[in-house]
Amino acid sequence: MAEQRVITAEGLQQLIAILAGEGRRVIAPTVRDDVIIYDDIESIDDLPLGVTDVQGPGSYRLVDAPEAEYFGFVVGPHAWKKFLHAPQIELWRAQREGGGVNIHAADIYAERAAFIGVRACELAAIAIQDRVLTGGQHVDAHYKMRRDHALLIAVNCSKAGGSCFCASMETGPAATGGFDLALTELKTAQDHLFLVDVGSSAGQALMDQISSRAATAQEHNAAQAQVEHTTESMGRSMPAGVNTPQLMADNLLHPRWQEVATRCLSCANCTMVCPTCFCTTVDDVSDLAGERYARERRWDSCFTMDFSYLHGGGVRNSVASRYRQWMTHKLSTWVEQFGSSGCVGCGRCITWCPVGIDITEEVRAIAGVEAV
Amino acid sequence: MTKTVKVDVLARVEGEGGLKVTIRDGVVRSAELNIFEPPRFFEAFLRGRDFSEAPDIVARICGICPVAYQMSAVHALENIHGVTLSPQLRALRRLLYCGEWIESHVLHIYMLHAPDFLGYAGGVEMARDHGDLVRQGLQLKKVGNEILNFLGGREIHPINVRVGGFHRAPRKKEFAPLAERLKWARDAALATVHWAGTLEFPERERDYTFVALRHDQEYPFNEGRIVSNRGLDISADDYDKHFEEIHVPQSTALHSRFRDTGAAYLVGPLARYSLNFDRLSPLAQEAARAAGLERTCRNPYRSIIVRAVETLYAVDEALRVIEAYEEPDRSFVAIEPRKGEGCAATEAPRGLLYHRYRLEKDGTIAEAQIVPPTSQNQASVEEDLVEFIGGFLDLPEEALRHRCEQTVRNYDPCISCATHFLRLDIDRG
Amino acid sequence: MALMSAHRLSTTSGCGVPADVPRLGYVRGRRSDAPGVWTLDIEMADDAPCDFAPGQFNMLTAFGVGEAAISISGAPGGERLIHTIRDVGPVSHALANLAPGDPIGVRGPFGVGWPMATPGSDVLIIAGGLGLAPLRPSIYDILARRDAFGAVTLLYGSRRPEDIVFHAEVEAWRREKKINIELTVDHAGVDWRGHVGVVTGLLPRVQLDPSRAIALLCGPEVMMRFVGAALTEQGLDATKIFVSMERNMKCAIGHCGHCQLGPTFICRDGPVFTYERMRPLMSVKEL
Amino acid sequence: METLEQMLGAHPFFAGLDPSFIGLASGCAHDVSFAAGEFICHEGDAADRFYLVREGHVALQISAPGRGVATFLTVGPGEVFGINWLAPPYRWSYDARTVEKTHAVALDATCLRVKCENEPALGYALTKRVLPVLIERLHACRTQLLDLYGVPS
Amino acid sequence: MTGRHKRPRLAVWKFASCDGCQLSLLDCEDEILALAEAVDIAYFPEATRSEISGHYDISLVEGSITTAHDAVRIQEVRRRSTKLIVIGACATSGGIQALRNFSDVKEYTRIVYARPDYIETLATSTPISDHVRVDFELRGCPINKHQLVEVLGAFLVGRRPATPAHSVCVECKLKGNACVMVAHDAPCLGPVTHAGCGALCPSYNRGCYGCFGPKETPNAPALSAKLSELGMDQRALARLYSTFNANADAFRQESERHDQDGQG
Repeated sequence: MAEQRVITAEGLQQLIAILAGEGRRVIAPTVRDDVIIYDDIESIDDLPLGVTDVQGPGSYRLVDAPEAEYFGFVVGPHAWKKFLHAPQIELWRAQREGGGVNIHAADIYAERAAFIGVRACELAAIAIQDRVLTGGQHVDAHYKMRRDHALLIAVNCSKAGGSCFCASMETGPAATGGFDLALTELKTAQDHLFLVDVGSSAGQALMDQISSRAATAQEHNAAQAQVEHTTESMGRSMPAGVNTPQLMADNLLHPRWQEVATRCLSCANCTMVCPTCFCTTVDDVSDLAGERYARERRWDSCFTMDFSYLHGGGVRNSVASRYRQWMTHKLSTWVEQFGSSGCVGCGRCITWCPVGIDITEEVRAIAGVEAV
Repeated sequence: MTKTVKVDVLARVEGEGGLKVTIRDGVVRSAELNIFEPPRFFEAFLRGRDFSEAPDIVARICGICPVAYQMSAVHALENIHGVTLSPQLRALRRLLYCGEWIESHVLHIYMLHAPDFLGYAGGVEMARDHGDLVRQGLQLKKVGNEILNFLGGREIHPINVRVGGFHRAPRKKEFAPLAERLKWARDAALATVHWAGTLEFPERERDYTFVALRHDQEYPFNEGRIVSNRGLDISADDYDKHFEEIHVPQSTALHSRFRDTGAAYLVGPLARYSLNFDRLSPLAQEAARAAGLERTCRNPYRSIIVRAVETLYAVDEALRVIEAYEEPDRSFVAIEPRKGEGCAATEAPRGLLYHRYRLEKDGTIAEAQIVPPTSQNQASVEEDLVEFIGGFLDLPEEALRHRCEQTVRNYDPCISCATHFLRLDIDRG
Repeated sequence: MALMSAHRLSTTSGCGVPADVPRLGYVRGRRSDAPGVWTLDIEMADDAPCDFAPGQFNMLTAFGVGEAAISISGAPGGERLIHTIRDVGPVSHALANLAPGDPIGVRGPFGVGWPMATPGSDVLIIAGGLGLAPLRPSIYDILARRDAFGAVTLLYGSRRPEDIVFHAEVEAWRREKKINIELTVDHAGVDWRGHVGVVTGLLPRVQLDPSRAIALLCGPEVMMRFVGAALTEQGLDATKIFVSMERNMKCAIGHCGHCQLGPTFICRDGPVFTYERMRPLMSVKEL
Repeated sequence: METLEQMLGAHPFFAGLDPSFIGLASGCAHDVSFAAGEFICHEGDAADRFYLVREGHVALQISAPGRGVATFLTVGPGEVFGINWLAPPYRWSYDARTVEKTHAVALDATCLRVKCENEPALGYALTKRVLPVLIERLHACRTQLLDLYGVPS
Repeated sequence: MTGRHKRPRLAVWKFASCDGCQLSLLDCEDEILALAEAVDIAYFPEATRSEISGHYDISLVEGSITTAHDAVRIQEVRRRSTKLIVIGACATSGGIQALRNFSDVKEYTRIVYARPDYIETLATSTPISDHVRVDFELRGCPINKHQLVEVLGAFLVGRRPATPAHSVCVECKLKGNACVMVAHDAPCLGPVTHAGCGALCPSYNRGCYGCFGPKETPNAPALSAKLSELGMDQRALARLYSTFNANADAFRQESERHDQDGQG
């Protein structure tokens, strides 16, 4: 890998301008209604400078940050899957003509997007969705088109959130690959710098247009230290020394599933905010004349009754079985299906569960390990 | 010889009612508007609720004009708390009301009232011969609904209104698509006024007592004094001193009348227009004149033109509000509950809508009173029938029945509203 | 803005159409095979070949109504796609009631079919209800090269005699004596001269040589559980028992997640699995 | 000519039974055959025989007014019916009618019961052979009740 | 021109209600004329004087049963309808007027009407399904007009209407909203409420107030525990579930659980 470069906030602004100039949508964290979401930005001023998030089970707050950093927070309610694996799309439409039907596959458009501020756990999540949606015999053309045209500009986390446990999932907090550029924000009393690792030729081409200098050893070490500090301050962890996939497989009848069902709302929030959950369903629609048809696809969740519907009723009627499906899939069967865990430790399912059910805590309960 | 004209179920009105006209020796002896819509007891179950719940609850009185209920309620409750809204929030409320006027008036003009003039059973049937006309009406109505959708969340029972303001105030730039639609709507509304002016009207007039709000500068929506063409000029606080409601056997709605004389009065577009012509925008005034209206209109059949003029005004006003809009710092004023009593009247599409609330000190509603426009107009409807139908008695049975119906429909009666009324602890025997 | 920077991709899979978009076909024939069970004969509008492996399924679309996974019940290598459908829900109702000439959407074939038996092996085919439909292609396949197999037996359980699908054809197979056939029903009147009782009750009648037999099972999951257990009890290795599973399928390509059973996607990894693989999964309630 | 003892010994129901017990039982046995469509017994009659089917098929039926005759089980070679012999009130709870020409060994119920009383080991051995039949039929009955092939409501 | 041989007959009936749900049909400005092509609008007093009597292929029923007369009338509607689709919270759960079910209706009548003797009413407001078999229930106070078009379109082609029974949360996340309860402590019934509105209230920075009634398998006690943490007292909880779907089982039970003193 090429040497680390250093840019300033102006350099970052330059980068945004270059990306926009290329006709790209520039999407980055930005504050809306007191929450950091991912949305289009026009300049560095749209980034959440000086705010940070305080997260825990079922709780999220934005507060003023001790340091005026651009990326001094962790992940919010949005995942990048919103842009890559769109929440709702039309697959095809058709029209009755004569005795037949004309079927038109939906045009597959990709916005050329640049994602700024992709965290290590999110890179891992994108890699997982890549395997799910493009790694098999069939390729999701909509996903692939968007994915191929997305530029990933990662940010190494300078702090860990209250729900974060990427370190224990070995997916972060530092980006190790799968990005075009990776930034480490270094804020000191004197300087506000970004160390840049280049991860692709596209990334290099961008760097070539921005004024930068080589990182000093001191800066390099400071960045390392920051990542180490983040690792050490993780809000949560998956229990160490537990073979989680096997644990799940061995405990399909554990009483904890019943217990969690008393708390679980089966509202599906965890699956919706999860950056790897990929399930979708389709609805067929028609006009009132019964002559035009379309099929629409949208995100679905294994927490809905309809998900497992089989002429007459659902296969998973109890909330316990639906929670079990989600958790065992994420942590166990996923490994057999796609070669890795489906969990990247981003903690969204913990923060955005309205009643604060904590997946790491549930694993501990089933493993019989004391809470930390 | 006695003859009875009965309409069991009045069509093309909101809610369920019928009418009965009794004719003896060629003279209309009596007319009754029968409202058999079942009672729903809103004032009763408002008791014990928190004041903050009122806007959502009262909206359910009427699916046609929920905004009117929300507006009267929030103003009454804000009056109790002495809250004044910022000009931006006040303007947003006016805009929301514009949406409801447009939606409600256009529905009545095109789908409910016009078929009476053009000889169709309904708007859908009319569309088979007058497709472009009906489509224009539907699209114009849709613009009203788009305002409600945008600002209220949805057209029926909007969710964005709260005591003290709104849950969310829109951003200035979000208005752009709506403004574009409203510019189209202004032309469509103007065309509607012109078209309405070309209809044929029975030459029937009555010397109504008009009652409506009147505001210093504006055509009235949310605020103003209650005035009449016979010299009444009171604040809403004095409404109860001047008006009363009585309960008649044929109706689950209450009739209103002047407390002192027992006389009927008229609220709604004719009254509003005739009392506030000078407050209309120049565009609306000009269109009204071009469509053959005087500054005062006493012919209830011509209310279709008046509604069109008010629609044009509402579109015009909506554009003005959007143009002048500035984002407020906060979308609402926080309110600490206090004990007290307060009332407010606003102008629902169908006319004056009066609310009064008494609160406990923790904000619990102790008592609520709501007087909707349709119950205020009931007596007037019946008088219209008695006076006008006499001139139509030579018509064949079916045509006469139709004319009776039209006479009721002139009022755009909202029976669903009318039945949710109330009167507290008063037995006038 | 989005459109300006958009690129359009023309994606085609092997048959020229994305896997999530149906191809157009026309119903050419429709006949009743049992009460509420209809077999459609579909011709593809694009004349594309209708290759498939026995046990695979297609996703059929009734336009405006929806899509359902329907196993292919015709002979491999045919000109037309043959599907047998039970009218149970809105989509299958619409499909089953398509008339000749009506358009229909087809995606597929999908999934993993029945194993090709090694030459010389005995084949025990056990079907329940409409489960005979996805097994019929493999029966055609066996009959087409009958000499390659040892003893071939079909045990078929049905609800009532009139619910036996392909009844005339089954009787014709029986007359040909190329395969042994035992039918049983759950309920029968006096006219029925065959067996009454559950399909497992027929197993003792079969001379099973566990060393050279494979078993193909398709029917309600409860039936397959019991038959699988009975066969292993009789010494047949669970790896030589194959079951065809059913779950809610939407995408049919392992992307939508609906049809998961434990670690498997029924649409992609199945619908045919070894009993060995399914046994632990079928035993957990609501998995 | 096959003896009754040989017939019993060859029937799966008696497979592996102590030969002395088979000898005892054969003392109660008769070789019987029925034409197709013949009633072997009727619901409500005394269950005086226990049948071991050797060839042919027998339909076990219950009839209900207005619903006709329903066969709920057919019994073929190697199978048994008439296990009512073992438990009071020793009455048939169904009709048994041959589907085709049927050969069976009929064991006299009274005779068998007396021998079992006198020789509890025989009684226990036979009970152990009757029980699995009962369990299997009960299970079959449950799955039939599930109406597995029917359409879920 | 439609591909169908005979146009189905549609009727719209009103019982105790605010009219809003049937108004939704007239609010379908872009679809109403197409609908009039696809079906014969045979009975719809709010829209037309014309009336075709006899049998109807599809009846839309708005409102709840609150009078003895209406209890009889709904039987007649059922008899004359092939498919009976009930629309809105009044028709599916009894509506807001079902609050009377938990009080003394005579007292209510006395509060509201000067002459209670003129008023005939039942002690309860009940959903249509308490009286007759219904073929489909479309939720909402009011219903979502797009869902109404979907239901009508679905019935015309024989499709199962796409009106998912899952939580509002799913719609909220599809829209990209951040959870108002997690991020702003706003009490929200979204996790136990039937989808269909498009997550309106959270999109306007307020918690869902449950106007589509309980979702499939709602776990209201678990949500109430969270709401208590957010500071809602028993009385507030009892009221929260007791509004436009007060009579729907899951909401009624949860409301009653918190309404120990009957003050809800």
